[in-house]
Amino acid sequence: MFIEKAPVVTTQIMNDGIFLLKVFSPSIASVAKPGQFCNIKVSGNSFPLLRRPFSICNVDGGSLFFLFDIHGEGTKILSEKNEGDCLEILGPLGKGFVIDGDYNTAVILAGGLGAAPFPFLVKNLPSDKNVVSFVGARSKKQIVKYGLQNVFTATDDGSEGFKGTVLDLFNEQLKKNPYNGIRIFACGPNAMLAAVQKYCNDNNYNCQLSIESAMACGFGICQGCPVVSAVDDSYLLICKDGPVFDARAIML
Amino acid sequence: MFIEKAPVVTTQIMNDGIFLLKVFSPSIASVAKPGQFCNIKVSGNSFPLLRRPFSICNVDGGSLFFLFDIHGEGTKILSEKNEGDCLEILGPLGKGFVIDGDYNTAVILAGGLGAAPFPFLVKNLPSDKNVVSFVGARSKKQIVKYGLQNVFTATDDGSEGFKGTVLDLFNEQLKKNPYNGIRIFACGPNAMLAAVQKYCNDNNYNCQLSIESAMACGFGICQGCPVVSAVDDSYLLICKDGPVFDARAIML
Amino acid sequence: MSNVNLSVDVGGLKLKNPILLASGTIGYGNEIAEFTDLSKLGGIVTKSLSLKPRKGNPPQRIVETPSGMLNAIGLANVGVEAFINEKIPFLKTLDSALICNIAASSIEEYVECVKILTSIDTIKAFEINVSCPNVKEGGLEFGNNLAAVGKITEQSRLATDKPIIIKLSPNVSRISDFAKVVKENGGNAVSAINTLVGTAFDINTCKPKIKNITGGLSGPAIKPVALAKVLEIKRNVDIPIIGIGGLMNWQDAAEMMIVGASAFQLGTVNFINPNAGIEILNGLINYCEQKSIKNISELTGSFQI
Amino acid sequence: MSNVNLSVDVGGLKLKNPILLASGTIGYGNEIAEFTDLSKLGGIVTKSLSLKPRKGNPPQRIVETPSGMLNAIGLANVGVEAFINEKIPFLKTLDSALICNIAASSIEEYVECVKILTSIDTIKAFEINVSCPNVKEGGLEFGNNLAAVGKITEQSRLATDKPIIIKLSPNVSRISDFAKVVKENGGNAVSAINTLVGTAFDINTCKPKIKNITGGLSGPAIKPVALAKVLEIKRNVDIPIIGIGGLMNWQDAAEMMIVGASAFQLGTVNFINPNAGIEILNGLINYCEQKSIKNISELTGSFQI
Ligand SMILES: Cc1cc2nc3c(=O)[nH]c(=O)nc-3n(C[C@H](O)[C@H](O)[C@H](O)COP(=O)(O)OP(=O)(O)OC[C@H]3O[C@@H](n4cnc5c(N)ncnc54)[C@H](O)[C@@H]3O)c2cc1C
Ligand SMILES: Cc1cc2nc3c(=O)[nH]c(=O)nc-3n(C[C@H](O)[C@H](O)[C@H](O)COP(=O)(O)OP(=O)(O)OC[C@H]3O[C@@H](n4cnc5c(N)ncnc54)[C@H](O)[C@@H]3O)c2cc1C
Ligand SMILES: Cc1cc2nc3c(=O)[nH]c(=O)nc-3n(C[C@H](O)[C@H](O)[C@H](O)COP(=O)(O)O)c2cc1C
Ligand SMILES: Cc1cc2nc3c(=O)[nH]c(=O)nc-3n(C[C@H](O)[C@H](O)[C@H](O)COP(=O)(O)O)c2cc1C
Ligand code: FES
Ligand code: FES
Repeated sequence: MFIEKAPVVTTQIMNDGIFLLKVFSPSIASVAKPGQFCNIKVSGNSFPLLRRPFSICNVDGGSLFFLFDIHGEGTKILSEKNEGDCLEILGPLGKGFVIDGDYNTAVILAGGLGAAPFPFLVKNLPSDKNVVSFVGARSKKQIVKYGLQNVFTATDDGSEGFKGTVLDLFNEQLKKNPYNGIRIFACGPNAMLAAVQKYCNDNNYNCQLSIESAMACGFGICQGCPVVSAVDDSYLLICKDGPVFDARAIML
Repeated sequence: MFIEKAPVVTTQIMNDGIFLLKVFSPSIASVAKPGQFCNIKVSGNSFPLLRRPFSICNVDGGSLFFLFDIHGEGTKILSEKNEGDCLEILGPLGKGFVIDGDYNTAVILAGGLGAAPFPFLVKNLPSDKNVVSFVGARSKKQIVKYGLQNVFTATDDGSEGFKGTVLDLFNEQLKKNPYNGIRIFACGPNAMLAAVQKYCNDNNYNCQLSIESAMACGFGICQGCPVVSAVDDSYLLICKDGPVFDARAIML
Repeated sequence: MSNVNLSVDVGGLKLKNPILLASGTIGYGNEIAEFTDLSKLGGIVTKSLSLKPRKGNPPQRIVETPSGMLNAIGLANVGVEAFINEKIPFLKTLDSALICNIAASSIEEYVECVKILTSIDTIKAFEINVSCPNVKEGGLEFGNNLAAVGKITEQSRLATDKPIIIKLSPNVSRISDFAKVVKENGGNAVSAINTLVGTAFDINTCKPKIKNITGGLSGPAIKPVALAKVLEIKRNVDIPIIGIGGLMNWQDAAEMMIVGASAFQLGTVNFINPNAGIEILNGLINYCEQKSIKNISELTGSFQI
Repeated sequence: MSNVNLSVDVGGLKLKNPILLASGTIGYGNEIAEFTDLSKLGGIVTKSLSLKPRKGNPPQRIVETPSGMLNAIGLANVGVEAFINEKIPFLKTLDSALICNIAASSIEEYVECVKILTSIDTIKAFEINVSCPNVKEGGLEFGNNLAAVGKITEQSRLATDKPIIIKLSPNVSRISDFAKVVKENGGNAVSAINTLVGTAFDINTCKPKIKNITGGLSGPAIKPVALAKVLEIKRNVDIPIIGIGGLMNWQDAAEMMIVGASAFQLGTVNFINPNAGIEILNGLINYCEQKSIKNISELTGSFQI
């Protein structure tokens, strides 16, 4: 884990107010694993006060990529960064995806900006795995396919691909094409993840969920980010024990 | 008085971290008078919370100029503005210099950034007045002569012009050249203004002082900017009754 | 016109909308009127008045702090007589409720101010400031003393037919105890909160940044505290509340009403955006329309716990 | 090496420098040790311990506010036994003073915790948290009650030979009255301040943003309040003070010492810059050298009023 002053390389506008930020952060890049995140100080002063957590979207040499949209003041400031501006990045944080093991097909389920951690995952999957990606969003404009493979899309309003949720789309697709040896990797809004969790547990699919919550520190010192353990009467910390959890380990 | 969203036209670096900001603010520009100031929101968010007051340095058509150096967070943010960035400007505020009346020579005494209000004053002085300017600073690098006429310089370290204060310099100069019908216009640090005030009152010179203080509103509603009246047992408000005062009206 | 009914009733004080400008942050209304149409607002609360004029504290009176500011103005005001003669004529021309804030150093002075001012028709209610942290003799001591607050409420209640609003100090353990005393003694409403006691020092000179040593903290920094105090009163005492503290935009104002405020006051924001009141009014109308709220008063205490 | 003497004595607790990390903001030290060298600091204060483990409050536990944050962690902690077995081994390896913070729901529980822990050599002092606003049974009620604070001080004083520091609540009218009670009952020092009670609501759902409804406000927003509380204690009671609240950089730390703190704690800043302690140490050394201050303790209470 490092605190690294990272100059912005590029800020690229993807569709509809979605940004892909590339920063030069070689120490973090050299040790990052798919599914981990960084906690970023978006300004040089105390506004906003706290860092903002973002999934490591991709790594290219000494550079890190982050994919985000404008949510509030912090992401607004981030979206206005120019080449050469410096960000203070703390990372890599948390436990990432488990990518080894006994499965053939990596199924990616991404809701909205939940697509963020997957380019780096795809890049790092063992070469013997197949990848199929299901990406959902409110409408066509919010669909992000950056860095994904074999993409099927779903939109709430039907403006692109399947009309409905990513989970429904996946279910449909599964009927046509019973992928074998599935491991599901999911990231997106809480409601979606809860549905995916239930679906996977009911159907006995191996499933890893990347979840979010408000965070102050990002590395286990504030206890601000609890999630209920499914195993015993305790809380796990999303920043330290996650953000990626086995679907059977937590209660959403 | 207006609240005007003003785009930045240029930010010019003068010597040693001193900036000249030009913004397009036609409503304010059309009614501004020399010695007045504006209260500027330097960011689009709540950091810093309060506006920052700056003298109107010059007016050119619909544009306003401000001259400033980096003092704290607010002026730092201001110095980083690029062409097209918008500032929210409240002004023109306060009472400016009295430029009419019975005098022949306008003597300008400027200490450091106290030079700020004078380019606009010089431009607006009745054409029958002579101008002579005395500009002082810590050293050569902080001397600003922008928009001034007949400039004599003084520095604390002697790196440019006279070694000493502007007041000493003026006094020296006066011996060589007894200007007739003097009105003094002074702006600078409090200690300098107090010295100028005493000097002028002792020598019976007509003198106008532009003074500063912390301000919250800039237009008379917070009562945060008092200065002791020399006339009765009361406080005057620097933002509303000033910032320019006759040297006999206030106690510094 | 909006079809949201914006009017509210705060303990008998009828306001055309819940937006008030706070005492000490708009003087007597004339200067801010250059930037905003005061007649569109529910009302304005004038700078704390005392019987005789007060010069106020020597400079420096204010200093900025993270997301806030400290002030120690020292209740500088023109006094009751000059207020009537010089300030009322302008205030009379406004089409919004005039609330007169009073700060005194004795119970007798509070009563006398109210008695004199109650004859002025333009004044629609009194806000009794028992909580100014910046004057030595009175203010803070009263505001932290339940018996004193009860007495002031009772006595000023007797001195006028107009609504009596008591402005409470946040610098106490349980503000709801004070609200209860106000209710028991016939007060019509409470305002909460006044500023928090704070200070700042210059590390080069080791001197306080404001001459009075301590000052009152206001602005967005105190919003979470103000919300908690209003919520505490709302959950414990049945009295109308005017919410104050750190409100900068319509979202903040809606939040303040949700935790229990019947109306609210804008303070520090006036210095930064003197037209904030009207922007907040428009924002709230739109918010009510989006949420299909017919009467803005439905927002008051609509929290879901 | 610097020629400034950085060591301070806080009511018998010897620290190699006045920089402490605050309870609840560094867990038990292990995670933050990845980012900073804890052994360079004066000491660390561990997360409030109770006799038995506590799960803490359900999410959401934190929310950001202007220049601050609200938290209602609910004193989640491993309990005294696991602390001794699992946390002390790491803490033992550090070359800085270990202060153990204790939060309990009864006087007996406070005493029992102290009695058990006092045998651990590594622990150099106890900080008794009578002021946590986020647990129902204990905390706040104790912290607002002079007699209870006196009793807790007296009883825990009897249970150990090590310095007893009482961590005071800012949510009271006169914090110096509490400091006085601590002194009278044999407490060695006070820490001030814990968090201010605050809240925040979601204007779409009308629900509180933190599950516990209210939380504790920390961060730069509260710095002016913390400074005023420390100054109040310093001017009224002769007891060493550990200053806490909103300190972000060495300037803030110097200011806190000037108003009266013998040592100070860093809380929220650790989340943003886990190396802040060391940066502040360096800043203070430089400041002392500039001002020709030989002993950093000369800063304590060096205000000029
Ligand atoms: C592990 C993790 C990875 C993330 N990865 C990405 C990503 O790759 N791309 C992306 O666009 N977003 C991601 N997010 C969400 C992102 O952090 C928020 O959108 C961002 O903090 C919003 O900041 P803001 O100032 O713009 O919004 P504001 O609404 O102004 O402020 C956000 C504040 O709300 C709090 N908060 C409350 N709920 C949440 C929540 N569910 N998630 C985050 N903060 C919350 C934060 O602590 C912060 O203080 C991630 C969040 C986490 C926890
Ligand atoms: C009428 C007037 C005209 C001015 N004209 C100019 C000008 O033309 N050029 C220029 O460079 N500067 C000018 N100043 C000073 C300028 O306003 C400050 O330098 C500026 O506010 C610093 O802001 P900051 O955030 O960078 O500094 P910070 O130190 O971070 O913050 C400044 C804060 O300190 C307060 N403060 C305390 N004392 C003073 C004081 N004497 N003056 C201003 N603020 C104070 C302010 O209220 C503000 O909140 C003027 C001030 C006034 C009152
Ligand atoms: C500069 C200033 C002067 C104030 N003067 C008074 C006053 O005279 N009487 C009073 O009751 N409150 C006074 N207040 C307190 C405000 O009315 C209000 O209660 C407080 O500022 C909190 O609201 P805010 O955060 O919106 O500013 C003053 C506040 C400020 C900032
Ligand atoms: C997330 C969080 C958890 C805290 N937990 C505790 C605690 O367990 N015990 C305690 O005495 N104080 C606790 N505090 C209070 C801090 O120790 C400190 O008094 C307070 O945050 C003010 O300092 P700051 O503004 O530097 O954060 C906690 C503060 C935060 C932000
Ligand atoms: S964010 Fe601080 S412990 Fe997880
Ligand atoms: S700055 Fe507000 S009255 Fe002068």
